[in-house]
Amino acid sequence: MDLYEHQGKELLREHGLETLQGIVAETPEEARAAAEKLGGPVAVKAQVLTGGRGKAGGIKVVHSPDEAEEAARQILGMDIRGHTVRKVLVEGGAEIESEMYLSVTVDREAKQPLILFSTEGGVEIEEVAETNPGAIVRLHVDPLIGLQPYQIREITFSADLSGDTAKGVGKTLQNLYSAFQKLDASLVEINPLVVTADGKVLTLDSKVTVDNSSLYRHKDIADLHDVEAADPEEQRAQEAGLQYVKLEGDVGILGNGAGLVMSTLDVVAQAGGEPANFCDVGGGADAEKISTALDIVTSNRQVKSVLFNIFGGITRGDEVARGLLSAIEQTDISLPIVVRLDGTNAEEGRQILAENTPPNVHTEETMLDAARRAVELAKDGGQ
Amino acid sequence: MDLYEHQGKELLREHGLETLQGIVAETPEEARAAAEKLGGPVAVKAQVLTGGRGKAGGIKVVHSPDEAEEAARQILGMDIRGHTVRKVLVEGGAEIESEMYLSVTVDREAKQPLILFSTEGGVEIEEVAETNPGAIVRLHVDPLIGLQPYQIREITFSADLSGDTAKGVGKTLQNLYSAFQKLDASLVEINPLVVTADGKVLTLDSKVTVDNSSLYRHKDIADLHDVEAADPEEQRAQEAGLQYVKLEGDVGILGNGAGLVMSTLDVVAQAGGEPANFCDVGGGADAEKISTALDIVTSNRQVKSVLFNIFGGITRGDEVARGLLSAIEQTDISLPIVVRLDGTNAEEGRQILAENTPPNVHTEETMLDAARRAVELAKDGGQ
Amino acid sequence: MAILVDEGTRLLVQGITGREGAFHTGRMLKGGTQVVAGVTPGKGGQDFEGVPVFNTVEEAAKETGANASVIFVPPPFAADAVFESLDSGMSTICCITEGIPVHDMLKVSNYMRVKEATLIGPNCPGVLSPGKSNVSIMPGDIFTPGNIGIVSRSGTLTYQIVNELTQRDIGQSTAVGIGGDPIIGTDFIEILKKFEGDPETECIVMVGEIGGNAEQRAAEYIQSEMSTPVVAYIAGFTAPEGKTMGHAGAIVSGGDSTAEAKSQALQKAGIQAATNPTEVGDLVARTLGV
Amino acid sequence: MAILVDEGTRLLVQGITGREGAFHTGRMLKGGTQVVAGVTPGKGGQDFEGVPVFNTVEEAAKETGANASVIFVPPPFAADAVFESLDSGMSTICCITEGIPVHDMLKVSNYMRVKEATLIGPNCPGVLSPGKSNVSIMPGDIFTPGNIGIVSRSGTLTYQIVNELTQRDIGQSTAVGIGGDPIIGTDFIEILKKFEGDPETECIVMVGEIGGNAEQRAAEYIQSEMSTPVVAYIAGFTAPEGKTMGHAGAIVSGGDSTAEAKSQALQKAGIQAATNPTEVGDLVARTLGV
Repeated sequence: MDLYEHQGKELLREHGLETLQGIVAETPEEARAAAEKLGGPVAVKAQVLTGGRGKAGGIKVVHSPDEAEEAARQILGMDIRGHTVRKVLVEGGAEIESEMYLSVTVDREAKQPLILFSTEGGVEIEEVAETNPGAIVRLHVDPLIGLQPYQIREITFSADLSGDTAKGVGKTLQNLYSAFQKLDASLVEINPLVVTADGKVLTLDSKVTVDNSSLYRHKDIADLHDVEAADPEEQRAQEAGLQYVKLEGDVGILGNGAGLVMSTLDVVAQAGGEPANFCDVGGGADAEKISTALDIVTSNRQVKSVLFNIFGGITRGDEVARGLLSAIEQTDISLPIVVRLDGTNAEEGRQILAENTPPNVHTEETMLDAARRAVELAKDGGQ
Repeated sequence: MDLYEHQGKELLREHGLETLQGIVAETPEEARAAAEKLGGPVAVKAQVLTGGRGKAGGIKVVHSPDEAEEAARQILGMDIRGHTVRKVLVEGGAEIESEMYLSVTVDREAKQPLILFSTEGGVEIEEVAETNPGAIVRLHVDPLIGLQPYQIREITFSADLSGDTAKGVGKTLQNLYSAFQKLDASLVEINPLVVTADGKVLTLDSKVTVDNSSLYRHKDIADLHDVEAADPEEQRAQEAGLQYVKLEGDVGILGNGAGLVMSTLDVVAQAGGEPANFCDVGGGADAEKISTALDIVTSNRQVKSVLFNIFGGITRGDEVARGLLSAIEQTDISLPIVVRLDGTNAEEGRQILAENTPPNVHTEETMLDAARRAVELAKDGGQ
Repeated sequence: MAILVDEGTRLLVQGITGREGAFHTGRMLKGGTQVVAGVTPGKGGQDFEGVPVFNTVEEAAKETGANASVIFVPPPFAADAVFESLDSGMSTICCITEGIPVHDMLKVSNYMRVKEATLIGPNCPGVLSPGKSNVSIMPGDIFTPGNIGIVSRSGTLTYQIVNELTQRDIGQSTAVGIGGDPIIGTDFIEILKKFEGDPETECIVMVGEIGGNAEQRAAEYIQSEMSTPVVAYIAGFTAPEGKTMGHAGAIVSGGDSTAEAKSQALQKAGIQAATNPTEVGDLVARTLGV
Repeated sequence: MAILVDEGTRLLVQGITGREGAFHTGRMLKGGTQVVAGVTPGKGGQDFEGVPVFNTVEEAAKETGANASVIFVPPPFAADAVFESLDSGMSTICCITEGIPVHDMLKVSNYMRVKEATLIGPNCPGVLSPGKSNVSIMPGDIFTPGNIGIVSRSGTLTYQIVNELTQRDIGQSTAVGIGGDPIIGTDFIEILKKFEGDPETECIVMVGEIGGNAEQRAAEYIQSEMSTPVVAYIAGFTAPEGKTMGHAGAIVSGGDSTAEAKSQALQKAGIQAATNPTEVGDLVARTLGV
C-alpha cells in the first residue's frame, strides 16, 4: 500500500525523522491560509500516488499566500499519470546546501533489507545507477541482528561526510531503518535528504510503501487507504476477494489461479489480441463470485469479448462448468464468452457446457484455440 | 548486581508483571502504617541480598497492623547469613490456589537464554531438580529470533494449564523474557508464581540479577547499588579498581591476574593454610594501587601473613619489584609479607628486593615455596 | 527416487483442524500420503480422520516420528508455525499460507541459515512426488509417476503443465511449487540442484513469472552447473509495471523483473523456453525423444 | 604448523589508536606480527607506527588483505566491532575487551553460527604462535617455539604455565586464551579439535577454572575423540559460592561449576590433572619423556 507524501512523512516524523513543517490543503483557500501560517516562501506539492509530479508541474515554489493560492488552484484537479490531484501539501522553505538519497527496501534475492545511499539526491536513483553507479552505496542488513552502528559508519565514511552532517545522516538512517521495520514497510525512501545552510539534515520528500500483508497489524495505516483514488472496478474486485488489474485492451480475461491467468494474458497477446484486464477468481466454482467477476470485467466498456480459462484441479471440471453456467445466467451479458475448460473431469465439464450453453458462449479445448477465438471475436467488435 | 526483592519487583512491574501491592518500611512504625494502608492480612518480608530468609524467620504473615509492627520489630536488624536486615517489604495477602516456578537465566553452555518452568513452585528449583526432575520444563530461546509464541505454548501445554491460567502464565513469561532482555539481566526468577483463588497469576516472590557489565546503560539500576550492604573492604577495593573477595582464613593473598590469584589461593590451601581473601591488583606495577591493595588486605584483622604472587609478563619483574618496595614503604605494615616474583626479568626483580627489602618481607622463587612460607608465618601468628 | 518428499515422508499437518487444513489433509490421506500427526493448539488428544492431533509440534514429533510438515495456519501465526517446525526438527516444511507479512518472512528465511531444513513457500502449493507422497494442495489426480521434475512459482500454471505432460504420457518425478511471495524459503537454484542430484529426473520444467530476478540467477546456474536438460516457461509478458498480478511477488518493479528480461537471460544461457504451457509439453516430449 | 594464527596472518587492529590498542600493537609489531592495518573511526588516513589506519574494517580489509583482527575497543562498542569484523570477512577475531554485556555476547555468539569465522574471547589475552604470529596481549618473551598447545580461560595463569614449560626447554605451538567471560566465542572443545588436527602439537595443556561446565564437556570430548595427550589444570578449589573471582565467568553457581566437580570429571575421563602450575610443567615433561 502506497502512502501519500504527507501521510508517509507523518509516520516518519513519529519515528524521529526531521521534515519541514507542512499543512495539507484541499482548496486554494486552505493553501493560502497554510502559506500564511507557515510564512515565507512555501512549496505547494500535489499529493498523488504516483511519481513524476515534479515534471508534470505538480510542485510549485511560491513566495506569498497569494501565489500559494494560485498555485493550488492550478495543481488541484490536475491529472498526473491518470491520478487526479485532490490535495496539496503546503510546506515551509529551507536553504538547501546539498541533496542526498537514502532508502531501505527489501532485496528479494538476498532476502534481506537493502539500504541505498547516494550523495546524488534529487534525481531518481535508477538514473544515478545508470549515469554514476559508483555514487551509490549498497548495504544489506541482516534481520537476525538488525542495523549495526558500523554499517552507519560505512555509509557516512564512504560519502566522506563528517561532523554534524555525518551525525545527522547516521541518525536519519537509524530512524529510517527503525521505521522500515516498525511500519512493516516494503519501501521507505527519502529523496532528497537535504543538508540545510544551518547544518540540519532534513527529509524533504519521501515515499513510504507498507506491505499489504501486514495491514492486519497496522489498523491505523490500513485506515489511510484512499478509496476515492482507487480505480472503482479494482476497488469493487478487491471487496469481492478477486485479484483484478485493469489494462488497456479489449479482451476481458478471467481464470482460476494467478499464474494461469498471467499466462492466459500472454497467450492472448501472442494471438494478436490485447488483454483488457487480469482477473483471478481463485479456486472453486462459486457461481456468485464468478458472476461478480464477469460483471466487473464487462463493466469495462472497451471489452469486446471475454475469455474464461479454467483448469480443473481440486475442483472438478463438471462442477466448474455448472458454476459458470449459473453465473452467466445470473448476469445479463451479451458479449461473446469463450470458455476453455481443462484438467480433472474436463470432458464432463465441456459436455455440460455444450448441452446447456447460451448462444454467446463458445467452448474451446486448448488455451491457444480459446485465445485465438476470443481475439477474433473481439476484432469482430463483440458480435 | 543483585537487587532487593522490592527493587526487582518494581522493575518487573514496569515490564507488565503483576505483583501484590507492597510498601517498603524501615521501622516497625512504618510497617504498621503500611499494614493499615494495605488492610487485611499482610506479609512482612526481610529485604536482604541473600536466600533462605524464610527459614531464618525473615518472613512473617500477620493479621493486623499491631502484629505487623511486632513482626517488623523482630525482623529489622536480624542477621540472615551475614546480612543485616535494614528494610522490610509489607505486602498485601492473596488466596493462593497453586504455586509455580518460572525463571530466565543465561545458559553458558548453549550460549542462549534458558527458561525454566515448574508447577512445583515455592521450593528451591535445585530441590525440585533433585526430587522430581520431570516437573521442570527447560526451554532455550534463540537470541537471533527471540521468544516465540510456540515456546510459550510448549510451556503451558506441558504443564497441562488451560484457560485463564495458561493465558496468565503465557503473558507472564512473555513479560518476564522481555524484562530479562531489557534489563540486561543474568537472572530473573519468580518463585513462587501463584494462581490465586480468583484466577489471577501473580509474582509473589522474585529475584532479579543484572549483569554488572551492562550497568553503564542502566544508570537507574546502577544507582540502586546498596553501598551500606556491601562489605566495606570489598566496597573500597571496588572503588580502587581492585578485584577483591573476602574469605575466612588468615593468609592474605595478592597477585596480578585473576587466574594466577585463584591458583595461589589453591596452593596456599594445599600447603595447609587458609586464604583470607582473593585480591587481584591487575597488570602493571602501580605503587599506589599495590599499597591500597596491601592496606585493604591487612585491614582484615584475621590476616596473619601476606603472600604477594607476581608473574612478570608485560610488566617486567624489576619494575614490579620497585613498585612493590615503594608500596610497602607507603604503608606501615609489620605483618610478614612473602613475595614470589617470576616471569620476565624475575631475577633482576628478586635481586632488587633482596638488596632493599625491609625485615618483614621474605622472597621465594616458586609459588609452592612461597605458599608454604606464608602458611608457616601465619601459623606462627604473624611473628 | 524423488526430491524432498517420498515414501519415507512422515507428514505432520499444522492447522489440521482448520478449514483448509482439514480439507487438504483429507485429500493427502486419500492420495496415500503418510499423514502421521496433526497440530492444533488446544485440540491435543483429538483425532482427525484417524490422525492424532497434538498441541505442539514437539510433542507430535516425539510421539509419531514426523519428519516433514505442511502449514495451513493463518498469516499472523504462520511464521511462528515455521519456527516451531524448524526447532522441532522437521527436515522439509511446506508453508501453504498466503499473506504472511514480508518482515516475518525476512526473519524466517534468515533464520533458515542456521538450520539444516528446507522451507518450501510460503504462498505455495507444496510438493508432490506422484505415487509416493503428496505434501501439497495440488490435485493428485492429474499427476502420473515418471521422470520429469517441475519447479514453479505458480500453482495453477503447474497443474496446467502437468496436465500437458500427463496427456502426453510423460510422468513426473516431483513437482515443487516454490511460492509466489517476494521472500520465499527456497529458490529455483536449490530445487534445481536437488533435481540434478536425482537420478530419476531426466528433464526439468522450470516455471517462472514476473518479479525479482530468480529466473536469471537460475539461468546462470543451469548453464554453469547442470547437465539435466531444462525447459523453461515464463508468464507475465503482458504485465504492466507496478501492478501486482495475483501473487504478492509477481510485480514488475524494474528492468530485471520483467518477463522479457528473464526470457532473454534464459535464451542467453542456452535454455529452451516455451511461449505457452502447451509448448512446454511439446519441448519436453522432444527433449525426451518421445 | 600452528593453530588460528601463523606466518600467513595479516592482522588488523580495531581500536589501534586507543591506549590499549596502541600499546599492544607496538608489542605485536616488535614480536614480528604482520600488523597490516588499524581501524579507528574518524582517524582514517593517519598511520600508527607505519601501520595505515582506516575508518572501517571493510575498507581496511579491501586495501590491505587483512584476514584476522584483534579488538581493543571499549565494551559499549565491542559487539559492533565484532560484527564489523565478521561481516568484513575476518576469519579469526580475537576480542580482548573486558566487560562486554552478556546480552551483547548472546547476540554475537549466536550470530557466529551463520559465519565461518572463529571468535576468540572476549575478555581474553588472545592467541600466540611463538615465532610466527602474536595476536594477543601475552608477553612474547616468555614463549619459545615448540610442540605444546595451550588453551586456557586465564591470562596470567597461562603465562605462569608457559614460563614453567620454557624453563624446562619445552616450547609451544600455539597458546590460546579463550577468555574469562560467561559467554565466549570459542570453547575448549573447538580449540582442542584444532590442536588434535595440528601435526605439530604433541601435547596439550588445558587450563580451566570455576564457573560453567566447559571443562566437563571438554573431558568427555578428550576421552572420546582425541589421541593427543592432554594435561589439565583447574584453578579455584578454594573459591566460595556466589562470589566472582576476578573473571566475570569465574563464579561457583552450582555443583557443576566447582573446581572439584571439574577435577573429578577430568579424572573420570582418564586425563592427567596437575594440582598447581609447577606440576603442569612436570606432567608435560613426563608425557614428552624429556
